[in-house]
This record gives sequence, C-alpha cells and structure tokens, in this order.
Amino acid sequence: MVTVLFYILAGLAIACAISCVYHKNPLFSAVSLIGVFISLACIYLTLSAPFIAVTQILVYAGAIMVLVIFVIMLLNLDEDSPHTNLAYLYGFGGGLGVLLIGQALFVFYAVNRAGQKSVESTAAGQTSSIGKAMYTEYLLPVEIVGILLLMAIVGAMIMSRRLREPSVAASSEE
Amino acid sequence: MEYLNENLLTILILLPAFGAVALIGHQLFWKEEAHLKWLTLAFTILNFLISLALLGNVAASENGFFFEKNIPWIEAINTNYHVGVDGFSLWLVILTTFIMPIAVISTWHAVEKRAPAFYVFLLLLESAMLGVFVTLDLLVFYLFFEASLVPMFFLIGIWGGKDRIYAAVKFFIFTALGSLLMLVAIISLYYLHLQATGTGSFDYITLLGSIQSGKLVLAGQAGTLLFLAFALAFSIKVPLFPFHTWLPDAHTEAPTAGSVILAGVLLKMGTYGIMRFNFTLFPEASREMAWIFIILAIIGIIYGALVAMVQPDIKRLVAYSSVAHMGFVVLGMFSFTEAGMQGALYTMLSHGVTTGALFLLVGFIYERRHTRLISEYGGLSSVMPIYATFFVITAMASIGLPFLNGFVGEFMIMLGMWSSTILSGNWNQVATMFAGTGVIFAAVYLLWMVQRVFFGKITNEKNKGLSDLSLREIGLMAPLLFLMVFMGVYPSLFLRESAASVRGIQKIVIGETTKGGTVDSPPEIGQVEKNLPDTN
Amino acid sequence: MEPSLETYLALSGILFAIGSVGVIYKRNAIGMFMCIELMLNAVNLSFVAFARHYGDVTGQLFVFVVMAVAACEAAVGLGIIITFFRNRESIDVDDASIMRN
Amino acid sequence: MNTFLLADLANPNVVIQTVLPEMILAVTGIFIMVYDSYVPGKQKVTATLSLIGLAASAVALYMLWVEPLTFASGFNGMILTDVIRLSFTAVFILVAALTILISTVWVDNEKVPAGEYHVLVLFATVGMMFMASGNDMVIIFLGLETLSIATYVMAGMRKTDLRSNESAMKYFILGSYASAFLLYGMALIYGATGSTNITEIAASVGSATFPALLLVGGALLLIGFGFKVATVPFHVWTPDVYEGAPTPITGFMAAGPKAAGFASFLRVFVLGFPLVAGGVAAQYLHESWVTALAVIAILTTTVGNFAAIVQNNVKRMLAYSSIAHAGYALVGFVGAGVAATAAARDEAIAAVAFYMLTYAITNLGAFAVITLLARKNDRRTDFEDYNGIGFKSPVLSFTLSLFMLSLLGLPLTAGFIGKVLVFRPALEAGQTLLTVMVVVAVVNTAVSAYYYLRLIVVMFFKERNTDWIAPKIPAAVGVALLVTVLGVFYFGLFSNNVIRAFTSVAEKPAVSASNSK
Amino acid sequence: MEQIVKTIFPFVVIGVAVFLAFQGVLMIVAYTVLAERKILGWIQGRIGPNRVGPWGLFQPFADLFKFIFKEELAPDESTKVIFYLAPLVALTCALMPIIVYPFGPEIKGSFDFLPYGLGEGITSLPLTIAQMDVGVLYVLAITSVGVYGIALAGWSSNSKYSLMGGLRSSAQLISYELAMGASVIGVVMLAGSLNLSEIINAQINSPFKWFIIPQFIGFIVFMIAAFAETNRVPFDLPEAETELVAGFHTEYSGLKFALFFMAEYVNMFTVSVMCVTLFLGGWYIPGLDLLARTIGMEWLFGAGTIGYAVVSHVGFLTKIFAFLFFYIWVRGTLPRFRFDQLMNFGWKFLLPVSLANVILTVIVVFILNR
Repeated sequence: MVTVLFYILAGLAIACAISCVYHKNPLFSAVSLIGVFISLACIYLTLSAPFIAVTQILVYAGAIMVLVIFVIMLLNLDEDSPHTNLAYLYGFGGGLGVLLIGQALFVFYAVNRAGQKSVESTAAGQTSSIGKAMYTEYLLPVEIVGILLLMAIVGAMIMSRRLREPSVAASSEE
Repeated sequence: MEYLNENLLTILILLPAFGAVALIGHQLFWKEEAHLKWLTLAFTILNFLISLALLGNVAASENGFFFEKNIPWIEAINTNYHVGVDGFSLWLVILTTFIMPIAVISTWHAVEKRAPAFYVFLLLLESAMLGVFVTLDLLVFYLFFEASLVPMFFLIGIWGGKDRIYAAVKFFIFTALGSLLMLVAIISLYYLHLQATGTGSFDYITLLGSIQSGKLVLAGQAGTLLFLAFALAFSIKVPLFPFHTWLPDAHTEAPTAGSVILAGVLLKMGTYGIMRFNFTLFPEASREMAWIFIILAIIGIIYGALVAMVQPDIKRLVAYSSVAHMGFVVLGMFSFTEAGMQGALYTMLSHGVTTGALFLLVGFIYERRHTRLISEYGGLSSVMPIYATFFVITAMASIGLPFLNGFVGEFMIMLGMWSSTILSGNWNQVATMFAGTGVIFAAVYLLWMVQRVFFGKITNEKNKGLSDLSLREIGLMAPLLFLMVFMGVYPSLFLRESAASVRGIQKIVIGETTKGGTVDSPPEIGQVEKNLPDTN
Repeated sequence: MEPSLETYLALSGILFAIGSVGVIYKRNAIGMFMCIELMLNAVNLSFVAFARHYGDVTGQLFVFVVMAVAACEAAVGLGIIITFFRNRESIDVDDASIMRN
Repeated sequence: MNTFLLADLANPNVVIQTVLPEMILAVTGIFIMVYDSYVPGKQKVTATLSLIGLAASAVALYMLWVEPLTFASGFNGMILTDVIRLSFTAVFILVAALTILISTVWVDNEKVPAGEYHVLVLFATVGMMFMASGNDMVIIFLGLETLSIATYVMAGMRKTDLRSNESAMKYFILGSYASAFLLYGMALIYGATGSTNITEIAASVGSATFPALLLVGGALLLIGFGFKVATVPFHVWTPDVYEGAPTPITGFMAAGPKAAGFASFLRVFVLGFPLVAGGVAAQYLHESWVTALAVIAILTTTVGNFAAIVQNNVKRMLAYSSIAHAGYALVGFVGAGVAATAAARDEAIAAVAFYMLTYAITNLGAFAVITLLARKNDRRTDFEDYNGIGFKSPVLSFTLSLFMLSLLGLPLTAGFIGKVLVFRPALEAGQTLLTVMVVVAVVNTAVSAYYYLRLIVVMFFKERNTDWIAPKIPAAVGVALLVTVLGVFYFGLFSNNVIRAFTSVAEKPAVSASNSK
Repeated sequence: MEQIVKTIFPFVVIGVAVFLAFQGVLMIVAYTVLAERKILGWIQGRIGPNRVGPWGLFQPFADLFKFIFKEELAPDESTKVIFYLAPLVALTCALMPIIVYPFGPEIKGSFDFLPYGLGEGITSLPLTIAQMDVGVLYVLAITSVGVYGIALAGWSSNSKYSLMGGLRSSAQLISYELAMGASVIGVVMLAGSLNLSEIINAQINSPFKWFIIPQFIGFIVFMIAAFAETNRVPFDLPEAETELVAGFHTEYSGLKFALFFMAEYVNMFTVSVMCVTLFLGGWYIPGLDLLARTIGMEWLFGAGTIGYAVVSHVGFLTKIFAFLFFYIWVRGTLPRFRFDQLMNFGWKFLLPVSLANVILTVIVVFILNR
C-alpha cells in the first residue's frame, strides 16, 4: 500500500520537477515546484516523519514559494528566451545531468548491494522527540538558526528597501 | 669588544638598513634633499670601515667560520639567524662595502628625481647583499637573496633608461623564478635532514656536518635534483649561458650606480652560492654535472665575447663582457682545483672592480652626452685625455693584461682547468684552450671599442666641447685604478686570506674529506695536488 | 511493506540532477533560484530517508535547519533579485554581463 | 501544567564558555541592530561598538586559548576547541576589525546604512567562527550559510550600481548552487556513517555502513567547499563577484570567507577522512581526496596566476590572485592530509591558518589602499588609474607595493613565511605528485611576480598624463593601514610567536569530543 | 471476503467520516452566509433575504443554483490553466484542515458488534478524522498554502485590479500568519502537544483551565490575526470595492466565484474552530459530566458516552457560532484599515506582542515549574 503510494508520489515529484525545469514561464515553474514540494511532503509521511512533512509545507510551500510567486507577480516576468551568449551552457548542463543521474544510480546500486536492514519503528519522527532534540542535543544549531534568521531579516530589508536617501543623519553629523 | 666582535656582522647588515630608516626620518622632518647623499655616503663609508675590521680577525682555517652569531628565529621550523664569515665570503663582503660608497658618489649629480627613495633603496640593497654573503642558514640566505631583488627592481624601474620597465620586470622574474626553485630545494633538504636525523634543519653547518658524517646521504636522483634546483637559481644570477638574457637589458637600462652594483656585487651572489652551497652540500652531484657547467661556461665565454663585439652600445658591450667574465669564474670553480677556485674568487673580485669601473666610465660619458652609442663618439682622447687614460687602463684590466688584476684570476683559472681531472681524457685541456680564446676575443672587442671611441679624429661635432673628468670623478676612479694595479701585482695579499677556506671547499667537493670526521688541522700545502692523479 | 532506502535515495538523486541541470538551463534568476530550492529538497529527502534508516533524529533536524536556511536564502536572494530588476528591468542572466565574463 | 518542557530539558550539555567568542559577537550584533533602529546612521557609534565587540570576543578567544582543557568540547561535541578553531578564529576577528576600519571611508562615500552594514559584518564573522569551531556538519553548514547570506547582501550593498547588483546576484545564485552540492555531500556522508559529527565520522570511516557513499559524498563535499574557497574548476564566480562588489567587501570576501572555507574544509577532510588502518574504502577515500586536491591545487595555482596576468582591472587581478592563493593554501592542506603524525598534521593545519592570516592581512591592506584610490562608486580600479601615482601619494603607493610584494611572497614580508610554511609539509611525504604540486606552485609564484609587479610598475615607473589629487587618508583607514603594514613586517620577521601560538594548542591533550548520544 | 472487507473497511469509515464532515461544514457555511446577510440587515435596519422559503431559509440553495447555471467567463488574456486552478486550490486548502478538527470527545465503548472482527481491540471512537501528531502545525500549514489560490487568481486574471488585490491579499496573509503562529506557541507550550485533541484534553475539567485565561494576550492576537487571515472587515483590503473593485476575484464569475466565496467562509469556520479549540476548551462544556453524575444519568451523558459526545458537540458548535456571530457583528460595525496601517499593525504591533507573549509564557512556566 505504502509502496504504491510512494511510487505515485515519486512519479508526481519527478514529473513536477521536470515540468519546473521545462516551463519557460516562471509562474508555471513555480506552480510545478509547489507540486514537487507537496509530493515530497507526502513522501516524508511515508518515511514516518510527520513533523518534517508539515514543516515542509509550512516553510517551502507556505513561505518560500509564496515569496517567489509574489516576486514573479511583482516583476511581471516574461517568458524566457533561449540562451544567446551562454549557449555553451546547454552542453555543460547535459553533461552534468548525465553525471548526476549516474551518481544517483550508483548510490542506488551501492546501497542496494550493501543490503542493510533499517531500524524498525522508531520514535525519531515524533514531534516531541524532535522538540526534545532541538532543545537538548541540537540546542546550538537552533540558536544559530535564530541568528541566521535575524540576519536574513536585516539583509532582506537592506536589499529590498527603496532607496531613500539613507544616512541623512550621518552625513549631517559629519 | 667581545660584544662588538660577536655582533660585527649583524651591525654590518643592519647599519645600512638603519641608514635607510634614518633617511626616511630625515626626509619626514627636514625635507632637505641635499643632505641625503652625504648621509648615505657617511653610512656606506662607515660600513666599509667596519667591514675592514673583519680582515685582521679571520684566521686561516678550512672549515671555520668567524664572527659567528646564531640566534633562533622561527623555532617551529628550526630556522636560525646564523651568520659568519670565512676567508671566502670575507672578500665578497669587503667588495660589497667597497663598491657601495663608489656607487653613491657616482650618483652625486645623476639622480635628480625622487632622490630620497633612491638612496633608501641603495642602502636597503646593501643590507640585503651583505646578508647574502654572511648568512649560514639556508632559509635566511634565501630570504636575503630574494630581498636583494626588490631594491634593484626599483632602482632599475624608476631611475633607469627608456626600456626600464621591461628590463626591471625581466630581471625580477628571471631571478625570482630560479630562486623559488631553490626554496623548494631548501625545504626538501630540511625534510631529508629530518628523515635522516630526526631534526629538520636549515643550518648550513649542521647540514654539512650531517652530510660529511654520512648521516644524510644526498646521492642519486634526489641529490641531482636538489643540486640542479640550487644551481639553476645561481646560474640565472651569475648569469650562465643560456640564462643570461636578462643581464644586458638590466645593465643597459639601470642607472650607473645600479649597473655598478649589479656587475660588482649582485652577479657574485650566484657564483658565491654555487661554490658555497652546491659544492659542499652536493659534492657528488657537482662532480657528475660539472661537465655541463664547464660547457655552458665556455659557451658563455665565447658567446659573450662574440656578441659583445657587435654591440653598438658601450654599456651593452660591457654587459656582455660580464657574461664572458662570469663564464670564466664558473669554469674556474668547476675545475675543482685549488688554483682554479682561487682564481675564480679572484676573478670575481677583480671583475667587480673592473666592470664597476667600466660602468662608471660609461656613466660619466653618458651624463655628458646622454647617449652610449659607439657610433656617436670618436677621437675622444683629444678632448678628454684623463678620461681616455682611465678608460684604456680599465679596459686593459678587463682584457686581462699582466700586472693588472684581470690577468691573475684568468691565469689561475686556466691553470686550474688545465690541471683539472674533472673531465675525462684531454678534454680539460681542450676546455682550457677554448676558454683561452675568450681572452683573445675580449681583447678584440674591448680594444676595437676603445679604438672607435677614443682614437682617430673627432667625427661628431657635439663631442668637441666635452669637458674632461671633474675632480670628484677622478677621485671616484682613483681607488679603483689603484686596486686594479695593486691586485695585479700583489695578489697573494688577497689569496692568502682565502686560501684555507677555498681549499676546504675544494676538498669537500672532490670528496677528499674522510667521512665521519672533519679536518681540524690545516693540511700541508700541496697535499691536494699530490693526491690528484697525474693528468699527463 | 515499505519502499526500501535505496529507492528514496534514487528519487532524491534524480530530483537533485533535475534541479542542478535546471539551474544551468534556466535563464532568469528566479528560475535558477527555484531549481536550487529543488536541489535542496532533494537533499532533504536523502536526509529523511537516512534518518528513517538509522532511526535517528539527526537527519530530521538537519532537514529542519536546511529549511530555515532556505527561507533565509529566499528572503535575501529575492531581495537581491528585486534590486537587480529595479536597476535593469530584467533578471535575465544573459544581461548580467557588464563585467567582462 | 505540562511537565514536558522542563523535565526533559535537563542537561543539554551547554558549556557557555566554549562559544563565548561567538556569543559576544552575536550579542553585539543584535545590540547594534536595536540601537541602529532607534538612532540610524551613526557610523562612528556603530563602528566603535562593533570594534569593542570584536575586542571582547578576542579576549574571550584568548581565554579559551590559554585554558582550553576544561572545556575542549561542548554542546555534545558540536564545538571543538582545537588548533583549527583557535587559529582561524583569530584570523576572522582580525579580518572583521580591519574590514570595519577600512570601510568607514566607503560607508561615508556611498551613504550606506552604517548600522546594518556593521551588523552584517559581525554576523558574517559569527558565521565564519562557527565554521571554524563546528565539529558537526550541522554547525558547519549553518556557519557557512550565515556567512554566505551576509556576504551576498554585502556584495550588493551599492544598490544603485549595476556592477554591485550583478555581483550580488551571481554570488547568490552560484553560492547557493554550491551550498546545495555541499549539502548533498553532507547528506551522503551522514548516510554512509550514520553521524554528522566529524569526530564520529572519523571514527567510523573504516567501518562505514555504506562505504560507497563515502566516496560520492566526499566528491560532492569537495565540489561544495571548492566553490567556497574558489579552487579552479569551481572558481568561475570569483572574478565577477570580486570586481563588482564594493571594494572593502571584496577585501573581506577574499580574506574572511576564504579562510573560513578552509577551516571547515580542513576539518571535514583532514580530520574527518583520515587514513584509517583497515577499511579499504577509507583508504581509498583518503587516497582519492589527497590526489584530487593535489591536482586541484596544481590547476588552481596555474589558472589563477595565468589569468591574473591578462587583467586590466586591479580588483579583478586581485580576484584571480586570490584564486591562486587558495591554490597555495591547498598545497598546505594536502600536506596536512598526508602528515604522518598527529603533531605534524596539526603543524600543517597551523601552517594553513598562518597562511590565511598573512594573506588576510596583506590582502585587506591592499584593498584598504584600493578603496581609498577608487574613490566614490569604485570608479578608479583599472591599472590605468594607477599610472604614475607613486610619488604623488608615496604613503599609499609604497604600502600598496609592500602588500603586492608580500602577496608575491617576497622574503622579509609575511607572505614569504606563509609560503614556506605551507610548502613545507607537502614536501615531507616525498610523493612525486605532491612534489610536482609544490614545484608548480613555486613556478607559479614566479609567474605571479609579473602581475604583482605590474601594479608597482604602473605606479612608480609610468608617467601620469592627467592631474591627480592624492586622497586624504582618514584616521580609521590609517589605523588599518598601520596595522596591516606592521603585520606584514611582524609576521615576516618575528613570526615565531604566532606560529608557536598556533601550534601550541595541539600540544595540550585534547578532551574526547564524543560524549553525545 | 473477510480479507477484502478488512482492507476496505478503514477507507470506508474514513470516507464516510470525511463526507459527513464536509457536508456538515458546507451546510454550516451556507447558513453562515445567510445569517450574515440577515444580521447585517438587522444591524443596518433592514430585513435581509426573506423571499426564498420561510424567513429566506432556502436562500443559500437559490444562490447555489444561480452560480451553477451562470455562464462561465474567462478573460481572453488570462492564463487559462491557472485561472481555472486557482479557485480549486483555494477551496481545497480551505477544506483540508477539517480532518483534524476535534468535533467532540471520544466515545468509549466496545465495538465488538461489528462483523468480521473489525471492532477487535477498539475501545473508543474519536470524533476526529485524523489524530494528527502535528495538528496545529498542519492547520497553519494548509491555511498558508491557501494563499496560492488568491495569488494565482490575481495573477492569472491579467487584470490590474486582480493583480493588486492578489498581491495585497498574499502580503496580508503572509504578514498575519506569523503573528497567528506565534500566538499559538503559548498554548502549545502549556498543553505540551501540537495535537488538537491533546490541547483540548489539557483544558477540560474546569473552565478556569481554558487557555483563554493564561493566554489572554495570545487569544486577542489570534483573534485579530484570524480576522486578517480570512480577509474580513476590518482587514478586507484585498476586496475593497472602492479601490480594487472586487480584488483578486474581480474576473471570476459563476461556479468559480462560488468556490472562492465558499473557501472564504470555510476559512472563517476554520479559524473559529481553531480559536475555540485552542483557547475555549473546544467541545468541553463546564460541569456537564458533573451534572450527569449528580443527577445520576451517567449512562446517558456521562463522560465517554454517546450522549456526552452529542451534547459536547452541540456545545462546540455553539461556541463556533458565537464566534461567527462576532465576525458578522464586527463586519457591521468597524471601518476598514488603510493598507500601510494594516501592514504596520501586523508587523510592528501584533508580531512583537505575540512574541512577548511567548517569552512571558516561558518565564511564567519556568517559575511555576520550579
């Protein structure tokens, strides 16, 4: 049952991912990407990680992609035209793609051959265990995430603020 | 006094650097450029006088260094500030301190723009050069070796001639490339020593001791590679054919003082390095590779002379003559005979004096006419008799006329080469003969040049009004001329001091010293010759 | 019966490959950014799969951290893109070539 | 009330002292942010506050340095106080302080929001410090991202200038792209070993669950870190980004993030993937990364130096030169990788740290001068603009020359000792490839003479056609210049103390880091 | 046969439950619309709809038929796929949270009467479709995805009004989502769980345990944010007729418009449910269990019985209706914000307050637990 679900979701995810790359219109890409995110969230559920699944939707679909769509709407972007002066990138991209797909297959083969049994039924995905880990073992990363978020706010403000004549106070003070 | 003796070399090195700082300080507070040359002159002469104090105290011993000072510098890599002189480096130190005041005086009126910087660089250069000759730690040696490039680079680049930028950059990159490989070799030596004995060392004496006692074996490929890395650096500096191409450019474009120092001292750093480090650290490789250097030296001698012959520019001609002379020096060193090596040292000294003088003389005329083309001159002897006299004497010294300094060195080199056993069969004698042709060529190009410049009728109107040498210029030349003659007639004064040290090096390089022990007592005179197989 | 670890990893690898090719193929900065997000998601899948395999919370926490980072990147990156657009009226990377390649 | 909160929160193994330097800086940053939101634009105040914060952080670092024994690790082994951390953190603090000093003139010229800028610098420094101290891939990743995101913004801070926008955008896209690769590598390493802790990874590479994943993960990490420190196949972003970013930021980017990248790079590869007896995969892994890095080092030095020769923009030239310097540092890195003993390894690591220190000082000094000479909006950064200014502004041009010579690695300057130290360990192994690598690096040093000297040449040897007024040196920049010049000489002549300090950390017995789980 | 039944049974149960819940919610929504029109009418001194059926009670169905039979129009220049997708996204996202609503207390008892041993081991029947471990987050996540419906609709209509409406709406939703999320944290901390049923369980036995008391600030913030999240007055900027005609759904008509319309009211219902669950004890009626025990009718409506569940469910609905009435009341009373005021209010007041609330809660909890 779960396997069937997984394959459906995996197919959906790959299809959405390809569509995201394929579409020239950024908004279609964005919508496809949201599809990928939601499929992945469901796949996380099959991996017994409900917290991550919900966070995935909350953060990726609910925050990041909203921002992206927001910006696409704000800038009213046109469709892509093909590369002009960077055409050589197509060849490079193809090569890289083949390489990475090969790598994915290698990983599949290697893990398959190693044939390790996974741990059965675990509480690791439970919200409470994640919460506990966050404030005991992983306290420091969480705190750094705090700093990071704070800094991102400052950075985003600097970048997207309209150009008022800044530091009038500073210049008058000199 | 004890303290002074111990730190004499440090004082020698630091005094010019201190002078440079003083000059900057003076410039910041007084801004009176006229004082600068006096200050510089005072510092250089003081340094010369101090360096004379070395003379009396260097006794004759084969492996001894004097005025040693050894203080740790970077402990993590076991490198020390280790200085000391022996009979070999002694003369080069004195040559340096002697040339410097002359170089300073030669610029008395020549340097107009940016004078403060000029004198600062001159003094820094002196520090670096002295450092090269007295350092006994390989890393610190490298450090001074490289550091000498920068002031020279600026001297050529700022105060040089038309193509100064090209010349300066070429000079820098050629020399830097070679010496960087030497750096790799130096670090490798450190590790070879570390692997062999458990402690890494950059110290020349430690390394030498380990090699001689058989603890550190630098045979085979490793030894050859290290030898080549060192030799390349020094060959470029010498400059040995085919690494000589930077020299004519640098000489031609450098200001007179720069040329004098370049020819007088900087080139000697190369030959000094070969003899000091290559021969003693890699004796086997030195013997194996000697034939290459002998061939290159002979090519250098003949090629330098032939190219000098066709130069239209006097300074360039002198520059190429340097290539030929340094070829002689290399040849002498690689004969591995005491005579040859002593001759090489002597030629180094006399070349410093003679070529320095030649560049000064070219500088004098250049200051008057602002051209160095032979075709612009002719019949100068009638308007500038003193100048002509000086020039002819110096040219003779450079050619190697008996009773002038050039003769002694070249004669000893050829003598040494002739009796050498380094090449198989009769090739030693053949090599000597080839080198001998170099002397003839030297006579041809110098005399031809002298003839074209000084004799005959005055062909160029502009030369009619030239004034003869001023008192300053005569005073500048006088000590040099005196030295040319003195060194020509009384060489043993110089050779006596260096004999023991050179013999020590020679014994190491021919594998004479017994492994496991150092030679404490000076060997009897002639012992070396006796041990050599009879070549005839 | 659950799908095995390697299946998840293969899916993750394929998504990563698609994303990284997309970054190169896309011409506008936002498209590139979205493809980078896709790559990050692919990695997250790997992390969660491994976390499941080991019965370990580490992987999931890593994913959590990655999400936070992705959010920060999005905020700042979109700010940068908007600034670029304001000055140039385009976010085409072909146009971003004032400086010599 | 529920007791979950507190009952389970006992003992998170918090050892505040271990992260004191980072914490002080972060708190300073937050304080400045709050202050700035009420009294915006007071550059002098915020700069002073930042410097005070950095000084306090330095004091905390010093305390760690002298007494690291009692808390060598903390936060479940996520923070490790060892040679990498301490030496590199010192570099970061210095870099941040100098950047703040240098950028005063730029902030004034461009009317940059000073408070926010300083906050970003401080947070970026916190990120760098975590990159050096993190003994867990989570921390390394977070530090890296903190640093990167701050730097993206800083690169684009000249908002009206297209070059700056372009720089920020390219840096952002390519930087995140690289992060993705890095992250994938981390995921696979985690998958292979079941841990993200470097110490535990090192302990289990010999017996990894999925040995094959180690190789793939290692390769991806190599790409990711390679991007961050700009090694050659992954260096393409560097020139554009460095050229477009505001000059003081360029100096910061070339000095700080690169050093931070090396810190993590070293920790993950040298400490995380050691040569383990037994375990074919681990041996193969070690062998391959050493070989790969040696090849990359050869490429990096060569490409960096040769590309720098043809540049006409000083910042671009320095960008390529920074690529080349990454290559030189890699030489030391490889040396650390093949070190036979732990002591030799630590020594080699300290050598890389010292190299980054010398590079940072020299480079920041150079960029300080370039900032002054570039004038508003970074207009004058071409070689032509430097024609003949040598004696018109002797202080600036001579200091710039000094920095160039130090970058070149000329004796008596810091660069020389740095180069000697990084070239040394790689020669020790005596492997042919490594020797070739060192020789290539050395030959490239000679090549680099060409373009470093070129700047000196145009400044001193060329004549100036147009009028040129020497810029006034503001006090803050003057201090920065003085510090850097003294630093160049100090590290060139009396580096003994510094090197000893860098290596002394290793002499103390390290407390076991694996008390987690 | 047994095997097949056993396989299919859970799906059937879930399907029926979902169907029932959706139907119920949609009915409630339909009559909320009617109630709104009526109440607004009364507030404004009018009667409101009164033609269709007694007191206009069939009005919603009339409206529905009207929407169904109306011609579907799509602007020529619109991006069709997304134009059609948007309302679906909006309604889907609005309906999805329903599965975690705790409609009532669990019914205790034996289920052995079911054939094929289907009831084996089951001792209680929760009145919740999915007992999700991360219920609160789930609701927040799904509502945040709901933004897409609005944003995409605005963009795909290819109309300035729609675009601006869409932008405004998305901006507003994103802004207030933060405050909303932060205001919930206090409750989550006190309850120690993200599961909605657990949160209610932490509040039963006494009305003084309702989180509205310790979390009053959180409650107020949540309420305000809830108004904004549902684009209701005074935060109905996206649909301000005077500025934007009808905002993001300007170009929509017929059934597609109806979907948006329904989505909005379902959202209203959702936030009301959340508010009740998080702050007002959910289905818990104070004293109900005690009353049953006192009058000796435990068998009918004591805790765990069907009667208790039914009465509690009615209590739950009553609380929700109270909220819905409050919504309508506010709509009839308050004027509209200006957009910059709205943003400032969200970022500079609401968010700091909710964060302060979190910190305050942490401190209080810490002190009380010591």
